[in-house]
Formats: sequence, C-alpha cells, structure tokens
Amino acid sequence: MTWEESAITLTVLLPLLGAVAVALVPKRNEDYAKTLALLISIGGFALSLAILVGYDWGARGLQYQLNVGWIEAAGINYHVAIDGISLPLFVLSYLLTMLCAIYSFHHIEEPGRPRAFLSLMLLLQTGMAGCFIAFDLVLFFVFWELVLVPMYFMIGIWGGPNRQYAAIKFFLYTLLGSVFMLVAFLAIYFTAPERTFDIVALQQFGAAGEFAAGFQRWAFLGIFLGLAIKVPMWPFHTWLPDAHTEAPTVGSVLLAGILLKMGTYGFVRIALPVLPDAAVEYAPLIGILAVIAIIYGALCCLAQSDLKRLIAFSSVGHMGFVMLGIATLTPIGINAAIFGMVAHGVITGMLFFLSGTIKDRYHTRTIAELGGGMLKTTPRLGFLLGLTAIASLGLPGLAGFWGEILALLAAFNPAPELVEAGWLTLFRVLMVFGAIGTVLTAGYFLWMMQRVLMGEPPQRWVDAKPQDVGSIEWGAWAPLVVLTVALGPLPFLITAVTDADVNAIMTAFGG
Amino acid sequence: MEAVYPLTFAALLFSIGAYGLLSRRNAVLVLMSLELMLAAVTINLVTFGAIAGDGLLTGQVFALFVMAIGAAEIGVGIAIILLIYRNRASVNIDDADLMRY
Amino acid sequence: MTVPDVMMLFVTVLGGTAALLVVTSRNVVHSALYLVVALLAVAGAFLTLGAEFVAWAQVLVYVGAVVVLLLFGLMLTRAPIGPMAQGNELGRALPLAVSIALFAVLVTLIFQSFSGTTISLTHVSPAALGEVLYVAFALPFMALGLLLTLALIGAVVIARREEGEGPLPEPDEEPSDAAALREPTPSDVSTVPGRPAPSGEREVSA
Amino acid sequence: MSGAAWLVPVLPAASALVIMALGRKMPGGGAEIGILSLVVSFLLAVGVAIEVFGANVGATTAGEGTAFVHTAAFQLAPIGEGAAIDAGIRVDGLTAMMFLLVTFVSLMVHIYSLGYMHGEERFTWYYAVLSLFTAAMLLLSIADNLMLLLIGWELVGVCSFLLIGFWWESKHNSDAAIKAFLTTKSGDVGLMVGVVALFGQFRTFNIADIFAMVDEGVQAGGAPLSEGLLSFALIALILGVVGKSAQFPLHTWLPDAMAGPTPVSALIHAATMVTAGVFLVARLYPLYSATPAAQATLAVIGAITLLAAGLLALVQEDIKKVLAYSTVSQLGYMVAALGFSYTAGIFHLFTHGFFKALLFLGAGSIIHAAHSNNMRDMGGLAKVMPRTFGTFLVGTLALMAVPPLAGFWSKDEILVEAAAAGGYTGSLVLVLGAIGGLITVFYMTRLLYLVFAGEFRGHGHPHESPPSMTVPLLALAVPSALIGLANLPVAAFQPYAFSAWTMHSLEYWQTHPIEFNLPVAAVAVALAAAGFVAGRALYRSQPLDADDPMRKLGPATRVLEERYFLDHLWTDLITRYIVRDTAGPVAVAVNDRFIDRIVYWVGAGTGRFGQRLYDIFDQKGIDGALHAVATGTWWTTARVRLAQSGNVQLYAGAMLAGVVVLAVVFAAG
Repeated sequence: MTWEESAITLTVLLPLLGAVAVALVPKRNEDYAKTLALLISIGGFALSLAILVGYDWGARGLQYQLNVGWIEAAGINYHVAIDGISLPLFVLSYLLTMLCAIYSFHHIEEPGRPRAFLSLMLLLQTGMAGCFIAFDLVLFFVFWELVLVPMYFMIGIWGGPNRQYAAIKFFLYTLLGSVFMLVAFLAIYFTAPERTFDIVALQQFGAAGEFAAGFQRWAFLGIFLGLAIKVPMWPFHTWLPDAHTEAPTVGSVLLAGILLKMGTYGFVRIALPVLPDAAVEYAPLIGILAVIAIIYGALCCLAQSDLKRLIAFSSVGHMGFVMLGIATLTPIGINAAIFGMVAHGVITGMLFFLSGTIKDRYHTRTIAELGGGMLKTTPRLGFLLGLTAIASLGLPGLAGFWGEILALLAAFNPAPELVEAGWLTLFRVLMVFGAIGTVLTAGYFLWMMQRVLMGEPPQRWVDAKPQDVGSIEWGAWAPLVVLTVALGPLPFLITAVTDADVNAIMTAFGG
Repeated sequence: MEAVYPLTFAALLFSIGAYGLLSRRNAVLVLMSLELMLAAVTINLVTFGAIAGDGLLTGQVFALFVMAIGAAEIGVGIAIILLIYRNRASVNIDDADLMRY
Repeated sequence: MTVPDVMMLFVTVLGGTAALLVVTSRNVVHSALYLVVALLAVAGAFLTLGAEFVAWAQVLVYVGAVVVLLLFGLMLTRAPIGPMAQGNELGRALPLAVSIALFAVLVTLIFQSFSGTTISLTHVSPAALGEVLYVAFALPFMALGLLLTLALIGAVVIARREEGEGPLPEPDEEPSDAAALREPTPSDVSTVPGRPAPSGEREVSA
Repeated sequence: MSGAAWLVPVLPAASALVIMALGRKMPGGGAEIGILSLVVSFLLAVGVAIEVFGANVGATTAGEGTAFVHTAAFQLAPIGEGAAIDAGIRVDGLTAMMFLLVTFVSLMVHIYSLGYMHGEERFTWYYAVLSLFTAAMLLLSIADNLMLLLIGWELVGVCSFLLIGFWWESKHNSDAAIKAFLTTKSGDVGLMVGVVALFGQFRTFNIADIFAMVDEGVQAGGAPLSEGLLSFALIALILGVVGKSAQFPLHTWLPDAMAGPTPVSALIHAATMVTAGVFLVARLYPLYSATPAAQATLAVIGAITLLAAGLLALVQEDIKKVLAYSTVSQLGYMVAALGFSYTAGIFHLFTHGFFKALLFLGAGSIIHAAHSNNMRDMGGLAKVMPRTFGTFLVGTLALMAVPPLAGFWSKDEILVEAAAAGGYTGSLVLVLGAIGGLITVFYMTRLLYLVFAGEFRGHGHPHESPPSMTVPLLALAVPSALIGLANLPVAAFQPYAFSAWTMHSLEYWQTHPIEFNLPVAAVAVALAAAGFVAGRALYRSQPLDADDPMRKLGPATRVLEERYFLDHLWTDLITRYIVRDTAGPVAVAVNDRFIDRIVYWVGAGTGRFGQRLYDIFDQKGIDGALHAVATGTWWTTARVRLAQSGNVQLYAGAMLAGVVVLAVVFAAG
C-alpha cells in the first residue's frame, strides 16, 4: 500500500479514530479532550495539505486512487480517489474542522461536555471528507448518511431553545430525500449493462448512452430529490433556517460550510455525468428553482429579525447561484459552482463564527436588541462582520464575486444541447434575474450592517463593555479572513485545480 | 372408503373448534376448543397417512407426535391460566387486555 | 356404503354434535364432558381408519389426561359451576362468520382435490407401528420425550406460588390495580404510546 | 514610461493598506503616506501622459500611423472551455487623461482634507479609504478587459459607500450611503448584463480583441456579427452608466450623497466616480460609434438629465446640493456629447473635473467658515474670504462657459457637435443644451450673490480658511482657467490639441475635426449673458434674507422688483416667471414627490414584500405543508392504533379470517 494509495483512507480514518480517542478521555480531566481533538484536527489538516501538495494540478482524471473489493457479492467496492472537483472541498472540510476545534476551546454551548461534542465533530468530519472522495455509490451513500447522525445530536443537545424540533426536522427531511436517492442508486445498479456501483464505470455508461431516456428521467428525479433537499433548493429549504437558528456555532459553521456542498457536489459528480440526457431535461427546472432561490432568499432575508437566521437565508440565496451555475451544464458554470461552494463555505463559515461570538458577547442575536453601534462597542468584531458581509454580497476583489459572475456568464449561453432544446432565452432571462438578485443581496446585507454596525450604540452595551475579539478567536478566524481576501484577486487558486476535470466531465454536453 | 369422509369430519371439528376459540369468554373453555382443533388435525394426519399408504406409517407416527405436543401445550396453557388468575383474579379474556394500546 | 362408511358417518355425526355442544353449552362442566364424547368419537374414527394404536393413545392421552387437567383448571380458577351469562352478541357474530367460512372453504378444497381418492383401511398392528417408531423415528421420539419433560417442568415453575405472595384475592372484590388498568383510552396523541406505570409491585414497560 | 503605468493604480492601493496597518501610529495619522504615494502617482501619470500625448501628436502631425496603445496582460485564472480571466493594462490617450485628472484632483483633495478633516476621530480610516478609492478609480481607467473594469467599477462603488457614510453615527448619513450604493448597484445590474452579453457574443473580455472582431464584423467562432445582440449589450451598459453617473432617473442618490464630507463630494461626486460612466462609454467608443441606436439613447438621456438637473439646482438652499445638481446637469452634457463626438464628451469631462472639484472645495471652505451648508446663513463672504472668493469665481465662470475659461471651450464644443450632427437627436441636444447653459449661469449667479454679496447673515464671524485648504483651491484654479485652451478649435492647432492627445483612432480624429462655429458660440454666450443679468438683477440688490421668497411669492417683493426693472421684461419673462417661479418648483415637486418617492418605495416596498413573503408564504406555506405531512401521519396512526384493542380473540379471529381469504385466493388463483 504505497502512500499514493493509502493517503486518502488515512486522512479520512484519522478523525474517526480521533473521535473514539476523544470519547475515551477519562471524565476527570475533560479538558484534555479539547487539546486532543485539536491535535487530531491539525493532523487531519496537515494530511490533507500533504495530499493537496502532492496533487498534480494540471492533470486530468483521478489521483490517489484505491479500488479494493468491499462487498464483492453485490459489486460494491471501496473505491476512493480524488480529482480536481473534490480536492478543494476535501481540504476545506479539514480546514473548517481544525478552526472549529480551535474555536471550541472557549465556546461550547451550555451542556458543555466537550468530550461528546468534539468526538461528534470529528465523526462529522469523517463523514464529510468521505463523501467527497467516495467513487462508489454505496460508499457515497454511507458517508452521506453518516453525516446526519452527529449533526442531529449536535443540534439536538447543544442547540438553542427549541432544538428538538429543529434537529428532528433536519434529520427526517434529509433522510426522506436520501431514501429517494437510494432507490435511484439501486435502479441504476440494476439497469446498468454490467451490475456495478462504481461511479467511474457508471459515468462511462452514462456517456455511452446505455440508460434509456425514460429510465433516466425517473432515476434523475430520485437523485434530484435527495440532493435538492440537501443543497437546499428552493421549495425544500425550510429546514435550513430552523437548523441554523438552533444549531451551536460550530454546528452551523460545518453545516453551512460543508454539508450544503455535499448536495451540489452530488449533482456534479453523480447526477450530471451518469444521467446526461435527463440532466438536459431537468436543467431548465433546476435553473428556474435556482433563480427563485436567489430572489426568494434575498427577500426573506429582508424580513429577518435574528442575525443568524438572516445568514441562513443568505445561504439559500448563495446556493441558488451555485445551482444556476450547475443548471447551465457548461464548464464555466460548473467551475463557477465549485468556486461558489468554496467561497460560500469560507465566507458563511466566518459569518456563523461571528454570529456565535456576537451571541456570546451580547447574549442576543436579535438585530433590534443589538441596536447598532457595534463599530463603537467592539470595533474589531464590527470590522470583521462588515468585511465578511461585504464579501458575502459579492464585492469584486473578495471571494464572493467570482461564484456569482461566472454563474451569470455561463447562464448567458448555456450548453449547446440546451440551446438546441430551445432554452436559450429562458437562461438569458434567468441571468438577468440573477443579476437583479445581487442587488437584493446587497440591499439586505447593507441594511443589516446599518442596523448592527452603524449608528450610536445603546447605553446598555456601552456600559456592558463587551470584550472584543480574543486571541482564540483570532486563531480560529485568521485563515478564513486571509482566504476571503486572497480568493478575490487570485481565483486561480481554485479554478486552476478544477478546470481540467470539469472540462472532461462536461464534454458529454457538447461543452 | 372415500378419503373425503374423514377429511370432512376433521374440517367440521376444526371449524367448530375455531368458533369456540373465538367466542368463549372463559380461558379454559378456549383451551378446550383448542383441543378439538388439535384432534381434527390428528384425523387429517392419519387420513393422509392412509392415502399415501407408505410403509413408514408417517401419518400415524406424526399423529402420535401431535398428540404428545398437544398434551404438553395444554399443560403449559393451564399453568398460564392459573398465573393470570392469580394476578387478575378472573380468567375472563376481556380483562386480560394488557396488550391494549 | 360399506360398514366402515357407516361407522365413519356415525362417528362424524356424534363427534360434530358433541363438539357443537362443547362450544355452546352454558354449563362449563357440561362442555368438559361433551369434550370427552367428541374425543371418543375421534378415537372411533381412528379405529375405522385402522390406526388402532393411535386410537387408544388418543383415548388415553386426551380423554384420560387432558380433559381431567381441564376440569382441574376449571376448579382451580373457581369457574362458576352453574350456567353463566353468555358474552355479548357482537362477540359471537365474527367468530360464527369466520368458522362457517372456514368450514366452507375447507370442504370445497377437500372435495376439489380429494374426491374420488379411496383409502385402503388395512389394519395396522401396534407392533408394525412400534417397529417404525423405534427405528426410523427414533431420534424425533427421544426429542419428543425431552420436550414433554421440559413442558412439565415449565408448567410447574409457572404455576408455583412464590412464598412472599399474599393470600389469593377473592374473586368478587375488585383488585386495587385492576382499576388502574382501565385508564382512559389513548386520547392524548402526543405522549409516547404506553400506559402510565400502575401502582403495585409490577413494572409494566410500554 | 507607459510600461510602468501599472504602478499608478498600485501605489495608492499599497498606501491604503499601509495606512490601514500602521496609519494610527504615524505622526500625521497616515495622511502623509497617502499624499506621498499620490505625488509619486501624479508624477508617473504626467510622465505617461507626456509619452502617450507625444506619440499621438506625432501620428496626427505626420498624418499616418495609429493612436498610441500599450497593453500588457497576464492570465489570472482559467474559467473553463479555454476562456480565462486575465489582469491587464491598456494605456492610451484616454487612460493618460484620466490618470492626470484623477491623480491631480485626488492629490488636491488629500491636501485639502488635512485642514478640513483635522481632529476627526477616524482620520486614518478616512485617508485609507480615500487612497483605496483613488486606486480603484485608476484601476478602472487602466483595465484592458471588461472583467477588470467591472471589478474597478464596483470597488469604486463600495469606496463611495464607505466615504459617504463616513460619519455613520447618524442614521441620515448611513441612509444616504446605502441609497447611493443600492442605486448605483441597480445600475450595475445593467453593467453586469452588458459585460456578460459581450462575453457571450465574443467569448473574450479583452477590449482590443472585441474592437478587432467588431471591425471585421464577426462574432465568436466566426459567426457574422449580430447587430441586435451588440446594441442590446451596449444599451444594458448604458443602464450601468445611468446608475453610476447619476443620469435621469437614477440621479436621486447624488444630492443625498452630500451627506459625506465635502472633500469626498469634491473628489467622488464631481471629478472622478461619477465620470466613470462617461469613461466607460468613451473606452468602448468604437462599439458605440458602430451602433446608432445606442448613440441615440445616450443623446436623449443626456439631454433630459442636463435640463432636469439644471432646473432642480435653481431652488436648492444647500450650497452643496446646488453644486450636486449642477454636476448631474454637466454629466448630462457629457453623456449627450458622447452621442455624437468622442472628443467633445471627454474634453468636457476633463475640464469639468477641474472646475467642479474647485467649486466643491471652495464650498467646503465656505461651509467650514460659516459652519452651515445653508446659503441663508451666508452672504458677504467676498470681503472676508478673498482667496476663496477669487478661486470660487474662477470656477464659477468656467462652469458658466464664459469664453476664455475652460467651460466655454468644452461646453461650446458639445453644442457645435450637436449642431453638426443635426438630425432629430442633434437638434434636441442643441436646444436643450443652450437652455441648460442659461439655467446653469442663472443658478450660479444666484449662488454667487447669495454667498458673497451683501452682509453676513449667519452667526459667528467667518474668516479665511487655513492655507492647507486655500492652496489646493489656487492650484485647481489654474487648470480651470487655462485647460480650455488645450483644445482650441483652430485647424492649425488641432494636431497638437487635446483631441489629438486622447484620440482613440487616427481615422476617427481625421474624420471628426474640431471646428469653431461662430453662430452657435454667439447664441450660447448671449444666453449666458442673459442668465447672468437676470440672476444679478434678482439677487444683487436684494440678497436672500431670512424668508427668501423662492417658494412663497409674497406680493410685496414682486411689486418692488417690477418697478425697478421694467426694461428687462424679456429676461424677467423668461428667466423669472418661467425658469425660477414655475419650472424650478415644478421640477423640485416632480423630483422630490415623484422620482425620489419611487426610489424610496422600491426600497421600502421590497422590504415589506420580503416580510410578507417570509411570514405568509415561507413560514405558513412551505413550512406549513411540511407540518401538515407530520400531523397527517400522527392523525392516521391515532386511527390505526385503535385496532389494537387488546382483545386476544379479536386478533385470532382476524388471523383466521386472513387464512380463509388467502386460501380462497390461492385456490381460485
């Protein structure tokens, strides 16, 4: 087993073993759990960096590939690999978990119990990372479900006032989706000319047109439901604000940072390449739902009184742009989607960290109660919130811009097959609405900044003199701030990695 | 002899036993109807043994087995009924509805 | 109509009426006795079919042991000797329908598949049966013995009364927990299904 | 020198970062870094200008060769299908001109702000954002591809948001900042759509490649150029111009943007940011000259804006609002000019940049002295503030297009080009332009007299501003006076003139010569004179006392005026009745009650709509449906549960019934 083959498995298993180790830390010195979890997450991040460094950027196709039989009888094998599309998200998940480990040195919500919390977090990390490297439908599904359990407990135990409701809603809703997805996977397994769950093989069948159009329509619908609930796309989004409002800060960061991306990644990895004809049929629908999400998310943000719920709804809007990029079925669109995923992960992760700290300092997240003037009471916290909010509204020169503008670019002329099907004008109308969406996004973010950051601070906070950003928080946030500012002027950090593989996958649509 | 006769007799016994099983209020009487059904089964066994007419007399051997098991079952049944009686002081089927939701 | 046919007809009629009486008689002890008649009719049937040993075994096991056991059961559970009130009407409609339907189905099936097949009423001597029993079916036979002893021990364990138990509750006064058992029906949808634990020493899990 | 042109935008950006990092610890609060970097940038800009202008003049005098263009680019990121985003610079006449204008004005504002912003709590932050703004503006002017231009454009927008909302303690200022950003951002939707459409059509962002393709009349992949798509893209870009350069109807944010510090208004809302829209059209002029539909739109929008804004300026009491509306009006001139001629538009942009910055800084010094924006509390400042008065007068005369000064040559040129172009839009612009000229002179005269003539009406006693404020005024007064001569419409001088400097192609320069048109000039000057006389008449003898009759027309004051000036019936009839008493208030009424309300309604309306959408549709609608599923399942389970009645016999009976049914089925089956 050379390093080449075992690298990913090692990186994915480390957090799992870490979770067990953290859980076994004796009750007496519970704080050792925090340092142990931190060491493990740093180790995981270091391994993922090693993979990043060892990755051949220009090359196309799978690297670090390991394909070992798992359940031969059913044709399921442990096929893990990494390519341009999954590498950014894979490394981002390790980064965010490390930052969460740092952040949770002082910030574990009230039932405390760091051992349980941190082991759940590391378990979550295994699920997330595994999802991006799985190249076998069943393995993908296992990691997909594995993620739900720790997140359910995180929200259910360490959450806000009505956490039970939110946790159950999140769990059941996503589970419902994944049931349809599983049925679709099995359907694909049985109708594939040669019975296999291997994604690469299925992609070749898909490209060769082995699946009948009628079948593809139903299989795509199943997968679409599973993924759309996770993304979340427009009508299936109602679990997200509840989950975020109740989730602990670390839970929200990982939920928004990575879990949402598993849905969109699923589209790019499984739905589009394996069922290309159905992808062309569903693309307009996905496009329309995406633009509705953009406009709808922005409008709902205008109505929010809770800062964290506002950020949650903004995620719905941003994921709308990502899905618009995917709906165009063009390499530019998919590049835009992946860039949007990573940028959203970085920015919204930071926003949730900030809202957690605001809750910690001001004991409230209701914008009216915050009363404004945060730039006076806690200037550094205010400045960071301002910077991240402006990055989130898509200011060019910061990370949020490229995801949106490239999606609009792709939407202007979608894939040739979509044009032949006569959807050209529809996608151009969608593009215009997307552009209008950016104004609405700017609107609610600026309005939020005005009510929270600007104006005279209420006397209550001036007397309370909340403590400004501490060293632990700086440690947790510095990488995110650097990434937000760096990804603006240097988008090649991500597009250079994803470009080769995206062009390869998108050839199926005449891209 | 026509095979149909004993079989009809068995069917008759079985149905009457079933009726008794369902309608009787007293647990012991339910057991009695159960006995009837068991008896019907043994008739069937013997009849089918006779139809097959094989050397191994499986029909009759199994009839014996069924009888033995029937006896054991009735023994345990009565023991359970006694236990219920001791807890509920009544053997009326309707009272023993602990399984009600 | 040969002699065995007549014999079988007679036994069927006898057995049928006896069974009916077992099931419908008011008096508990009467139904026990009718049970004896029914089982004897069954033994008669065996005789006509030539299974002599099985017939006598039937008489010995069922009529001798089982019915007596049932009588003991009746006695121990203080079943009312006299005629007791019959259950409600609804309690009889469903069983009646089911049993009649059952009988009809069985009979049609029997006539469909077995009409015309005749059976040879050769007399099977107990010796032949014994020989088969102890050679081909030796193992099952021993297993049966084991089963019977286990059943015996089980029955004893269940029916034995622990030392600490109080006196046998009188049948007429309502035991304290019985009332508790008749709690309101599950009207409150949201609580987890299951009964509130009754008072008294037994813990009834949901 | 042009090779080092990329340094010009980078220096202020670097200085912004340095100021943010360690400005607070610097003795001058970071201002000296800002000023130093701008001085270097300015010198670099002058160097670049000399090289570029020299090359262009060489081409024009020799009569052959091409306009100077130096481009250098490197790939920033691949975005799929071979397309890529690259960062590159494009140095040509237009860039050199913008460099000169932006760096010079910004330098003046930097120096000026030393005095004006002295003692401000966030002094360092002010200089950091000012440098960042200058850097963004310079990036905008040097970008060689549409994407980089869009980035510069939006960065300029955010910096203006930060600067307008500099004193964000009061809600009024942050409201104004948000209004400015959102109005320009909604304009930017058009810009984004335009840029995306152009990329869609030509599969490249590079401006030079697009020009080449348009010349060959070909689209991406060799397909024939579709006029419709190109004009759609260009008109979409115009929407961006309307937003950013505060053209009608998206002009309402500019007067509110006066909530920011005055040097900011001078820099952003006079010289640089608002001209970004005009610059964009100038940058893509070969495309615009190829699509008449786009040019016509430009002319019409420009004409409407210049007149509407002029009227609004008439009745303002806040000195900065008057100048703000005047800026909107002058921008209208530039946009209208670009409908016909490249040089006229950008020359007016160039000259306007200088004298409008001068006027704003002058106004700042006046406000600084009188401690109020309202002209009611001013008056008689000429005596007290000679240097401010002198420079302000130069700026005003330039704005009024009084012959020797800059305004005359640039504004007159526009009218000449409009007359030369003729046709429907040409005559529209000519007529409205002339009237606009009159109105401009009228409100500037009104301003002059209200501020400088008569006694000081305010409280306290004003005094001349410190040298750090008056020196920039003097420095700006020089170009305001002399820069007009750079483009003398004399045929012999033209090859060496401004038009040659900034030409974008030799053929265009040769086919569109700058001539002097006496009749048009004469009419313009006459109208200006009339405006001045009327204004002087109305405000010289009777400067605005406490209750200026501007809005309520007390019978007494009008009777007085009539007796004195019977012979000026014509000027009174046109200027006073039509212009001051009806058109002005009507314009204000329309503007404040109609257009501004729409903008407010759109903002607040979306807020309320968002609220209703969220409460009713999202929470009750979609979430409700979800809950319905949940309660539905509970309801059904409650029903099914009843079947478990606990009666053992019932179960047995059900089972037997099942057996019977199965038997029947199988028997029958």
